[in-house]
Amino acid sequence: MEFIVSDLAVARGGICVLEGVSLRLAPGQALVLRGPNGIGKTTLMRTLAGLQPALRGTISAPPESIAYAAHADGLKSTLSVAENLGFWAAVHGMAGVEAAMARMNLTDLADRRAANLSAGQKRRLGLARLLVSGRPFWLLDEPTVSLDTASVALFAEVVRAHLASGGAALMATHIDLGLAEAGLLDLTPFKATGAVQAAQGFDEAFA
Amino acid sequence: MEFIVSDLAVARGGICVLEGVSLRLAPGQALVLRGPNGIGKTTLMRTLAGLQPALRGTISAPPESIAYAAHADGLKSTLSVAENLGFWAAVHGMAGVEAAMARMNLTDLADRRAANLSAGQKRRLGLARLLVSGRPFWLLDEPTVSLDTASVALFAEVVRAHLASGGAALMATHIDLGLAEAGLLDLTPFKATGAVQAAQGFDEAFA
Amino acid sequence: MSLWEYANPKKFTETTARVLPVVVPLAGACLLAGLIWGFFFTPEDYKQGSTVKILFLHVPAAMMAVNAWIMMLVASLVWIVRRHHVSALAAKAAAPVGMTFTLVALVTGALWGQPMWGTWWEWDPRLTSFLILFLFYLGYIALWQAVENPDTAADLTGVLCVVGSVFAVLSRYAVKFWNQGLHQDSTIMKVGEKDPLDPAYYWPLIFCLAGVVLMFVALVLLRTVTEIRLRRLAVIEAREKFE
Amino acid sequence: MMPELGKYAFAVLSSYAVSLGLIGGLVALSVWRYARVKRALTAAEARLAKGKRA
Amino acid sequence: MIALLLRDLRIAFRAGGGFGLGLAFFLLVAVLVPLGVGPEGGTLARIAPGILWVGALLACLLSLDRIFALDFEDGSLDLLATAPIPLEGVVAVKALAHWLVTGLPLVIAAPVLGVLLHLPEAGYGWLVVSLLLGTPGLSAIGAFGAALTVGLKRGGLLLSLLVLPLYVPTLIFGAELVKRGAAGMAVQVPLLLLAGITLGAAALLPFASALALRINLR
Amino acid sequence: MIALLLRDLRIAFRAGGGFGLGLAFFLLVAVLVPLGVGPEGGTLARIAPGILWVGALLACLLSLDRIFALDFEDGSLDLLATAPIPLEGVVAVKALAHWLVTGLPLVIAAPVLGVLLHLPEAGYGWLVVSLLLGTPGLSAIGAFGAALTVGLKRGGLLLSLLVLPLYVPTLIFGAELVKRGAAGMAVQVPLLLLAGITLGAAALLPFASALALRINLR
Ligand code: HEM
Ligand SMILES: Nc1ncnc2c1ncn2[C@@H]1O[C@H](COP(=O)(O)OP(=O)(O)OP(=O)(O)O)[C@@H](O)[C@H]1O
Ligand SMILES: Nc1ncnc2c1ncn2[C@@H]1O[C@H](COP(=O)(O)OP(=O)(O)OP(=O)(O)O)[C@@H](O)[C@H]1O
Ligand SMILES: [Mg+2]
Ligand SMILES: [Mg+2]
Repeated sequence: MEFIVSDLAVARGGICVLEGVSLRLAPGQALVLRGPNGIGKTTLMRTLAGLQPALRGTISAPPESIAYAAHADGLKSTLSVAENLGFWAAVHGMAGVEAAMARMNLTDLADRRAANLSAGQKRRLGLARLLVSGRPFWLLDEPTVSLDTASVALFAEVVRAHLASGGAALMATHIDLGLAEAGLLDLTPFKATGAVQAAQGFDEAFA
Repeated sequence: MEFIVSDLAVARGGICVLEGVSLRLAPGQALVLRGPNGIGKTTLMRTLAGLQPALRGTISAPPESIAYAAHADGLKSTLSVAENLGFWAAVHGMAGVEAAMARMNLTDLADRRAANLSAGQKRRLGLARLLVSGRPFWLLDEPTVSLDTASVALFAEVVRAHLASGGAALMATHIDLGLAEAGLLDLTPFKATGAVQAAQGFDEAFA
Repeated sequence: MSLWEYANPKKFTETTARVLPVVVPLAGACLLAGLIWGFFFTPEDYKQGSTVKILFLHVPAAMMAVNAWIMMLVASLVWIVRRHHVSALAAKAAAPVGMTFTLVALVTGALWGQPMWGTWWEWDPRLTSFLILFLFYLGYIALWQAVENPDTAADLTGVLCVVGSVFAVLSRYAVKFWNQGLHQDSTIMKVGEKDPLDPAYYWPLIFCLAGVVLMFVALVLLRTVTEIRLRRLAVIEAREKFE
Repeated sequence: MMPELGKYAFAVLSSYAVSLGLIGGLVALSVWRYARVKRALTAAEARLAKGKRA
Repeated sequence: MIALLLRDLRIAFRAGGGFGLGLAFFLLVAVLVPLGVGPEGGTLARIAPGILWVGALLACLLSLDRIFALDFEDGSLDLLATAPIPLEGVVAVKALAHWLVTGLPLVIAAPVLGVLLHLPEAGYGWLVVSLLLGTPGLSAIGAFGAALTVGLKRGGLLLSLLVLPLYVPTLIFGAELVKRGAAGMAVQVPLLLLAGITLGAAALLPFASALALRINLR
Repeated sequence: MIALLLRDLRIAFRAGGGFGLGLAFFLLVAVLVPLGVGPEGGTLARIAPGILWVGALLACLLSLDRIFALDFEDGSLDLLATAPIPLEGVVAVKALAHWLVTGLPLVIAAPVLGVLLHLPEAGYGWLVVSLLLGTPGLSAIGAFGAALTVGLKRGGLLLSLLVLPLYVPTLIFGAELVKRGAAGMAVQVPLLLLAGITLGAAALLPFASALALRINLR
């Protein structure tokens, strides 16, 4: 039940952006990814979530254990808050839509269409989806964008509760989350030097 | 050459969200809008930019003096960074694309298509557009979303230079921008009580 | 030595450099001989008059149009199953060649149809299926162009080629079912049967066929090497930008 | 020298013209692209080699 | 999976009716063609089966790009790809939803439009049967095309270009079935072939589509 | 304004050719209709003018939603509305770009497709003339429809529904012009009416479109 990444190299647009990344996430742990804009945090997250192949290295995680929250929230603007959340709960075969809305302070907005939410409210809804995914490992790409201070605190609380119940979280962010117990991983040292080439891609064959 | 707003009421989705907002922005001044998620910052900004009518109150600003930067950046993903910026410069009849790119640290990315930028790089490009608009009043809705600390500092520097050259800026944000000289306006007291009705809309006729 | 060794881009480029000087003159010679013989030194057909000379362009182009698609299908399958990059690029390189031959067959057919059938275009099954083949080529090339990442483009066009082939065969049957048609049946393989192709046309046609096949090989080799070099160039440029 | 084409001259001649034009165009395009890419690659390889030495 | 189907249907109804609109397009083609062609009854009756089928096909086609594009843009597709349901299932369900929203209304409305085009009486039954058998195939093939072009801006027209040649067999057998039915001829052969194509497409194409989607997502 | 035109054209070319694709759709209609209708030359020749015009119209229609939708989604439209160029000008330029990318290639390709549909020889010239006169009007009207529906998810089909009735006069006069030309009859009346509609639409509709855009943005 651990999430282990070793010697990973990831690419975007056919170019290696990060290499030699290793990390390990045990239940109850949180890890914050730091790094300047464009270092490759999003690329790394997508690779870890299984959405794109790694160039090199291994990712070992129990099957279907990862919940990924990207820059985009995957909300349907014509559906209400409760319907959006209910859909993801059904896909994951989970209950607890009410509870998730209550915890992300969305209960008042339950019947509002997602199109009519403010930026921060949309984000809260996007994060509430994690609670109905039932997955232990959360991969969060800039989860607190657009959130006000109260909502950031709410979110930190939710993450803390998730850790306490045996979950784990990997978060990329530029601001302070107020999660003192979280470890920190700075990605700057892993910036690719350009020596690594795609392992299965076209490039290797033409190097 | 001042930007004066008095007793403004703004609505979203036919419902008044803020009322009684008054503010005044002289050249060289910066004002930061604060307020929790959903208070109506975006709605206020859009009204000030002239994209939607005010319910009540007046906005007085010199014609064509406002540059608005919204949550969405208005980038064309198939055009390169330089082309995107060049287009807005041409629309505003301005030069200085190179200089704008240099100031927002985009020169290295000039030929990259916008689709292949990271979230923070996109944001920097969106902000560089302000520099080629030649407009004195900047209305910025959460300008630093996705920016790392270095880029936030870069941005603060750009705003400071804009103020020094006689411009002014109104910014909605949840995080600290490091602009000590900026005034602060908390929107919480202006939250609408629900008594105000639309002035010209349907609702008034049926009030 | 296994055949798969040629899937290495370097090896492929080297081999091409050795093969091309042989194939190009051979293709030129065959084509020239066939066309000159066909154009200048064949008699008129008693029914079709001098239009029979179009045969020497029309039939080879029509055959190669189909064969090029089959070659692309094989190359796509090799790419999907064995992930040899050169085969994906070969499929890409062959598509415009195949499309040109399809176009040539269509145009010569149309020009031939005007005097023979009294119309430029007839919805004959063979003609119709060629038009559909042309559309397949167009779509395939458009997809290559529209996708930016070369790996993704290779995979997507490979899938399209395989699925498209199934549907191309289906439409061939559909079109035959739909209309009986005017176009004459294939006679080129019927030597010795009744109603064979007039021997006066047989040899120049054979030369033209051989010439077109060789030209196809030469063009695909040339274009594949171009694609390989383009990929290599992209890698180098990306690396330079990186540093 | 020119064979007698009779009333079908237009069909035959234009067939040959169009076909040879199309095929010739394709060949010319392929060869031109081949040469251009080869030149660009040689230049790039030279730059790369120089960069490695430096 | 059922949740996905319900969601897609709900979105289609909410958005001002994906339901009514495929239909509306079908209607408009049936109206425009007589306007363009001229009102002679004889000509119209002869071309009615073909035009109705072409209209149905175009109506299907127009809504195809929405099968995956919206989900791709807002990030749902990424999330669905990591969800505990197979991507093949996602594709199949989305094709089914597309058929329910677009194909089924066409089947129901077709007889009415047959009147506009002077379809011979014997043809009505066969028109409905042919559309009922053919349109699910159109949705399945269309989902494949949509999966190939997802993520391409302006993929819409490229999608048409890729999908229309794939629609040719269905079109031919469908129109032929109606034509023969209207003329009182034997219909077994096109009927069986039409059913065969739809079954084959519905059974096999979701795998190809899921493959294309996976490629496009990475 | 010129910058806007250049940008729109550039985007159209970049995205794998908005250019070629409207054309491709036109071609596909010209191929599909005979496949549906059947191969008899006589019938085809009779319906050719109408079908060609309907095809051109549909090809235009399919690309309409892109006139404003992409700019709306990424926020450019908000920015253009606050830029120092009149919104009427923006609409007119965008309609022009749409015509250059979609309408003009149709005009050029139409004679080739006339062959496929057995258009009588006398009709070719008139086909080109009618399309040249008519398609700019289609783009102007289409821009109006696109302005009305911008911001609606799934606006695409609603757009068709709104715009097609507006296209009816253009279609009727355009097809009639070709039909009369092909038959060697007098063509003044449809010719003048067609030109009139296009001129009127191009001169007046941008104002209505700009109004619709402003309403949709707020
Ligand atoms: C655009 C129109 C046409 C297309 C796409 C087309 C296609 C083809 C194809 C694919 C073949 C190769 C058949 C084979 O041997 O496997 C062929 C052969 C041939 N075509 Fe056409 N054709 C067209 C028009 C015509 C016309 C108008 C004529 C003359 C009346 C014609 C006469 C022939 C002849 C004589 C052969 C050689 C058949 C043989 O002996 O093998 N074609 N055509
Ligand atoms: N096609 C491409 N060619 C070259 N570089 C690319 C391409 N696409 C993306 N990149 C680069 O890859 C890098 C990684 O991008 P990524 O989105 O992962 O960054 P990030 O760490 O998430 O940044 P941010 O904090 O701004 O979101 C960026 O520097 C980006 O410019
Ligand atoms: N159709 C509607 N009906 C009722 N309320 C609505 C409607 N549309 C939007 N709202 C509400 O209007 C309020 C103002 O939204 P706005 O986007 O201006 O907030 P904001 O201050 O920008 O928030 P954030 O910091 O999250 O971006 C929000 O509370 C939102 O929920
Ligand atoms: Mg990122
Ligand atoms: Mg906001």
